[in-house]
Amino acid sequence: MKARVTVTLKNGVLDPQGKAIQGALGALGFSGVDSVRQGRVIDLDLAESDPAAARAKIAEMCEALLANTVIESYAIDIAG
Amino acid sequence: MKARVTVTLKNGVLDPQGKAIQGALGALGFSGVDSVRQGRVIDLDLAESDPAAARAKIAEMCEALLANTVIESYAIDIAG
Amino acid sequence: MIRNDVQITPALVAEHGLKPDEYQRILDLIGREPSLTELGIFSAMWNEHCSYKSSKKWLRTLPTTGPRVIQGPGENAGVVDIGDGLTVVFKMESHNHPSYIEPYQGAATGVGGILRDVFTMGARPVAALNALRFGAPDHPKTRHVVSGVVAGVGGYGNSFGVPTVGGEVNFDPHYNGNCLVNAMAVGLAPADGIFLSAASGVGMPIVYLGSKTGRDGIHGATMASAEFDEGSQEKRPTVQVGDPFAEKLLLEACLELMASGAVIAIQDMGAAGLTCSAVEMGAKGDLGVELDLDKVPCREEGMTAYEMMLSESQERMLMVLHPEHEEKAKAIFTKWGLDFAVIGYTTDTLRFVVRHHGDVMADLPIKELGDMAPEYDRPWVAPKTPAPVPAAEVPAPADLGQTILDIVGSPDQCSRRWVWEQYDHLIQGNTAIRPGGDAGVIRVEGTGKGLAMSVDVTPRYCRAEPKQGGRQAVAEAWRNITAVGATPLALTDNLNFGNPERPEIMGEFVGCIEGIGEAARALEFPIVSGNVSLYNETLGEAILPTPAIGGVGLLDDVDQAVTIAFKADDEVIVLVGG
Amino acid sequence: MKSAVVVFPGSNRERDVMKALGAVSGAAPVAVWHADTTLPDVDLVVLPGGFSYGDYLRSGAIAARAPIMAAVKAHVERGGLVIGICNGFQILTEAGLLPGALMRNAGLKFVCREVKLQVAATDTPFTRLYEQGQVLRCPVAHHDGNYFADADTLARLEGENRVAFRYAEGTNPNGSINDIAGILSENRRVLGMMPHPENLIEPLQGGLDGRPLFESLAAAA
Ligand SMILES: Nc1ncnc2c1ncn2[C@@H]1O[C@H](COP(=O)(O)OP(=O)(O)O)[C@@H](O)[C@H]1O
Repeated sequence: MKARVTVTLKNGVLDPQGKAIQGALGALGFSGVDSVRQGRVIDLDLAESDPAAARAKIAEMCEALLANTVIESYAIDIAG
Repeated sequence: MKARVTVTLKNGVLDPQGKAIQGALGALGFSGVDSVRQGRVIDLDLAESDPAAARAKIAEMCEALLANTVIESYAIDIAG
Repeated sequence: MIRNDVQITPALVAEHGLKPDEYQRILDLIGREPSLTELGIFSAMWNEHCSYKSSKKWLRTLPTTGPRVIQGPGENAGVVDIGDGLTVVFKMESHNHPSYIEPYQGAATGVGGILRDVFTMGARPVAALNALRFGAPDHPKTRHVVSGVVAGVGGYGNSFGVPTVGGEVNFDPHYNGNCLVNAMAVGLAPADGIFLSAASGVGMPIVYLGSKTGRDGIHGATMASAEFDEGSQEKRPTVQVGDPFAEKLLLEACLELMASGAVIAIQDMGAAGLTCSAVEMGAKGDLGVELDLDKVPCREEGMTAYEMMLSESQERMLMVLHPEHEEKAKAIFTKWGLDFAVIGYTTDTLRFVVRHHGDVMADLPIKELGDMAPEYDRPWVAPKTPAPVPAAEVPAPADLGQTILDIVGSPDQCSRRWVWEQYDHLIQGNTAIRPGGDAGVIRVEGTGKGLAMSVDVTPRYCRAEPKQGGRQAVAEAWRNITAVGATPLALTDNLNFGNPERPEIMGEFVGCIEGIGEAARALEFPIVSGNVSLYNETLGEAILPTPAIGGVGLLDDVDQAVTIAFKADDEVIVLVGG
Repeated sequence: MKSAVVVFPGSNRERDVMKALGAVSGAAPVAVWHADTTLPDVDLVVLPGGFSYGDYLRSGAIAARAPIMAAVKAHVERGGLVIGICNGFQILTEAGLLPGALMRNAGLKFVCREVKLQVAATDTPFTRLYEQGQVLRCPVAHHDGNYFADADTLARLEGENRVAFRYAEGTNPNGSINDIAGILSENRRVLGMMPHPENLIEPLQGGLDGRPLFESLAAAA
């Protein structure tokens, strides 16, 4: 079973990377970019085949390792 | 207009971070994780309001900066 | 939105860390009830961290002067003459609580803060050190804290471009719920190019420089902010995120601006950001300050005066500039891609006035904000000295070889290579003695001289007998510096203790200070800067008393620096000392 | 030899390499700002180490698109010499001036230590004063030094003898494919390398092994 975890910075947390990318896009002549925030995706392939069980397991992984819940939120998408 | 760019490593490109995450998940007692790949998301807020124009513009940004097409592929999602 | 006219309740006062009698002191001082913004300002100025209200009395007993000392405690960092028209500028600072909550960012911003303290004085940072204390190696949280803190220290210093040449790492269960991250930075500045924080001149522009202000680290008031913040779905994290890239730009821009002759006074925005820096610049210069918050560069929309005054966003500076240089100054900051905004002026009123959207949000007597902070002579009891264990009662080890292996394999004695290899210790090309020896040594560029530095303390000694522990920490720093061939110059300290309102903790503090003072006087090793971190406790369990000592010494000829490795076969090994 | 060192926001080893070039060649290099669009008349362009743009997005990605890079490309097309060290190597790959990519270290941690480097090609303006196969000491200090190239590119690099340095004696600090520490362009006039020869050129630094690289360059022009 394939799944994707998307980890993004919580609202209000400074995102130096996003800021730098926004600046670089401007310097390259792209106008009208009002905001840029950067996050991570983690694509997992699990042996588990039950979507609900997979989701629960991935949520545990997020809390334990994949996301830094002090400053990041995560979302889980199960493929198919 | 909000959009999300997802940048992932091309097939066959080694992913040290994914491998390390997989190892760490194993060490934490999560079994049945067959593969882990890590990528990036970039959330953009554009002044552009036409979805097709926004998509074309973002594709340009990906080619110019957001993805390193030597090793990475990208996907564009336009919100709403 | 946090409104400014909320009812000041005893609960709100307590939430701001102010005791009822402290609040009464505020009422007496200003003769009316403070606005919420004013309450926030008082809480920032009068908290332990800014006011040193529990420690001041004891800090005054330390020796802080010497023939080479140019600037002792009280500025962003201490300054010591090293000849050739040069000075060494250094300080140590803690970031303990933030590092436990978010190890990477907490440690990173700790390093960022201390680097800023040093370059605010006009110095280019040339070395960094760090003293780290973690819980028991087998405690479930330790691994996470250790790896995050070490990566964070490296992540910031490596990117900023300063070599990290020394430090220490210890493990003890007393730090299980409260790690210690003490970062030290050392810089070089020309003797005639030291910058201080006192403003001078009326009507001078006060300039905001660096990164934009967000709602980072608005502490004390987390409850208030959660309660009044209607728009947000998720609880706002108060964690500050470091941007070493912005800080590197800030360094280059500040040094360029200082060289241009435009700067009258400068202060970095550290804890309690805009409040502390603006009040200090005014109060030290016997001037009033007027700020217009509409001019403050903000990262987030709808920020209130309260939030702007208490934000701890990183990589920001406040300066007072010569008005005729304003354009030149602005051009330098624009070149480095940093924000530059005139946000206020000095006045002759001795008032601290803050306006937002045309309204006066705060109007307070500036001297009193700083000088009239409460000061406590907290009761203390000398801890009982444990009876010595007679040597005869300690069984001899059965197998000496195994004992040696046990010692070198123990968490506190094993190699620290895994730590300092994550730190760039070679950048700038002046590292003469790398980490792993007694003290790190760097060359003073442009001269043949060297600087030696080391951080030391043995907390279990301090717990057993605080005064001896304090003395020993100073003596160890002294020994490490002399062991590489340098003459000790001066030291900085980072006094980490538990809750000073407990007499036995206060007793540890007093004892350690006495010991430090005694040793520093005996060795003529003055204390030129430092930091106090109290309330390091979890669930009533205090950390070990940990007064980290950061020593700096001078080698007249850096090529004479001595390393610890044996150099050849058949050489005589001599044991010196008692 | 006339040289220029390009300074990007966040570069932090530009002074190290300027000192090394100055000390060895006797001529102080010129610093060139990333926002400039022209280079002075020089033989050698250096892209120094550091964290240009904080290494944000990808190491070297934003710097590779800076205004000065068009001039650097023109300099390469004219057959000029370019060396990119550490972040400079990352910038060269991001700019397409060298093939492949530098990924996060296999151990995921920043690593600063001394490694052994084997000189794999000496018929270059950068390495001519080393001996073929010679093993030298050299410090590394990076987070993203894990060189990767697809099989075809790798076969070409190896086939054309374009690997200049390899990590030797089991000291590969980052998981680089084929132990690659530095590679050359097709015309052998562009070198990208992760280690820092500029930090090992005088006794104070504990060795002189980095010196011949700068001496080779000084003699090349
Ligand atoms: N956090 C650290 N950062 C940098 N260097 C460190 C750190 N911890 C230890 N070191 C280095 O490792 C060496 C050994 O440390 P330590 O065992 O504390 O030494 P000592 O007990 O001799 O003072 C010292 O050179 C020290 O500078």
